[in-house]
Amino acid sequence: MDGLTNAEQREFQSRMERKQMKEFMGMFSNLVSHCFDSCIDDFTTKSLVQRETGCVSRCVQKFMAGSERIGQRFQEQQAQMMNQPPPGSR
Amino acid sequence: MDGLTNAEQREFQSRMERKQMKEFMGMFSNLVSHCFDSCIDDFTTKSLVQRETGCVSRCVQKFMAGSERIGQRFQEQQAQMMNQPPPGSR
Amino acid sequence: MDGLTNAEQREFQSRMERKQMKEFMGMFSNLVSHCFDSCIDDFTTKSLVQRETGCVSRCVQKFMAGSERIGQRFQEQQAQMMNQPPPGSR
Amino acid sequence: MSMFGLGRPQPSSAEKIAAAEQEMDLITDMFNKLQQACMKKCVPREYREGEINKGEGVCIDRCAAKFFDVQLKVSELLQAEAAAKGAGGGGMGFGGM
Amino acid sequence: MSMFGLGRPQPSSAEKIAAAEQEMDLITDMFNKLQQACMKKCVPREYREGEINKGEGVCIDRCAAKFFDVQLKVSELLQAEAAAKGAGGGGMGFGGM
Amino acid sequence: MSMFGLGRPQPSSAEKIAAAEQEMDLITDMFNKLQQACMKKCVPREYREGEINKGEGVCIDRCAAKFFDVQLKVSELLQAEAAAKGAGGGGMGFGGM
Repeated sequence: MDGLTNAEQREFQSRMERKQMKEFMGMFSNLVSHCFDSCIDDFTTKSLVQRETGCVSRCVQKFMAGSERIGQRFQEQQAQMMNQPPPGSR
Repeated sequence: MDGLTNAEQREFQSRMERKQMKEFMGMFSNLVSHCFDSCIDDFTTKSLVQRETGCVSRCVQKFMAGSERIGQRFQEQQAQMMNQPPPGSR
Repeated sequence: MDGLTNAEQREFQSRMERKQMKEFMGMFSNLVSHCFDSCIDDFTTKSLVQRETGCVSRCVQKFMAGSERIGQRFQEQQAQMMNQPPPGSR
Repeated sequence: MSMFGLGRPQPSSAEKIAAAEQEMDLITDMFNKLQQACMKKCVPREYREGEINKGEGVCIDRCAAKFFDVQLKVSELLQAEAAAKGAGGGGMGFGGM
Repeated sequence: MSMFGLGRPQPSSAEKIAAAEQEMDLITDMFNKLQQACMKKCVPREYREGEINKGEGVCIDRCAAKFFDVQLKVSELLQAEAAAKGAGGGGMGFGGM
Repeated sequence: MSMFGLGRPQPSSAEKIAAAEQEMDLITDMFNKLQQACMKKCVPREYREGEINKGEGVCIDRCAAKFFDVQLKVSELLQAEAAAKGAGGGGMGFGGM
């Protein structure tokens, strides 16, 4: 972001931070939804039973592990794309 | 929102109104999608048949009733959370 | 948009362009997701097999054709709505 | 609209722009929902050919017509509900949000 | 928060407004997710009647209670994970984004 | 880009910022779609253990590779379509929006 004044850089920086926070919150609410949907099916009680609590823990753990692995592949691919001609030139 | 000037409060107020309107429109389009998807399956005619119209009415009614009930539970829980220590301190 | 200054019209114009770009990108990522989900089910190889490539092409082609047809119906309906009394007055 | 609307009898430019944007957003959203709904109902996901065949085309036309009817119906029902509740604030179960 | 925070010891009005907006967005998002989840689990899509019957109502109440529990549980797990990773940046697998 | 671009030969700071934001949004969106797609294809929702096992890991790697291929393929097809239509406005079936 060359050619920005200090004030503009500050503004840009703070927008990026808000975006990251929003992204994180979206991830959080999706994770809650997904693990709830996958693990909770018993509505004869109003508190989580042990089986459900365990399932939610494994669900979160697995999501994080999968997310990390996918993130690695994604970054490799982004790096590779930088060194390639754009799609149209093939 | 202490420490805001009158102009800022006005700006804040009008952003909140736009957000609510956006929220309402999102709810509306989701409701249309959901009730359409649940109730309409006959494409031998191009106008709604009676069975479909009835289904859509009940779908909307039930959604509103469910939404109200869930809203009550949600507000109770929000109120309760205000009086609790944050999750990390358990 | 009457009563806007030139600067405001320029700002409005550029926001609309950003919105269209965002819309287009959303369409693109949804199309990728949809055709991937519909066509790719073999994870014994890491490159697309011929059957998958063909399926993706037809998927994109069909989506575009469907989108165009739906767009026509949508525009007809929008035009018709302009010439009608609002829903509440029936 | 504005709670502190003193001395602002008419919408400002910013408000006009915001209203136009919001209308465009709703139209775009509705088009996307329509498309999703009717592709799901009318076009099988096997993709054996790239064209929309005759049966699929007719199905899409009827599907779009019914989607608009549902849109109208839902809008009427929500208006009736709002009127019944006295047209006060909310009433959507979105208590206070 | 701000990387170039020199001479700005306290949040500006714009920052306060942004924070309040973000909190409202999260609450709204969570309400929508809760509603979607519990309507799916508790209310069959046949729509033979327009009311929420007794069984559905009880199911919704319990579903909401369990949803909050899951929310709390996930929040605790993410905090534990962040603490374990040294509370540095990221660690969510969102490498650099 | 701007229709009224008189006297503005280069992008303003606001436009540069907007472009950078939009690129970041696309990247984030694509990562989320990739994750959703490959978790669905490769990781069963039973959650009997918390780790990604060997088979799931290999599946994720191949799934990601194929996802990128599909992304490239779709991008090529849309460019070809746009070129065929004369690179005029739209052509996406988003008539006028």
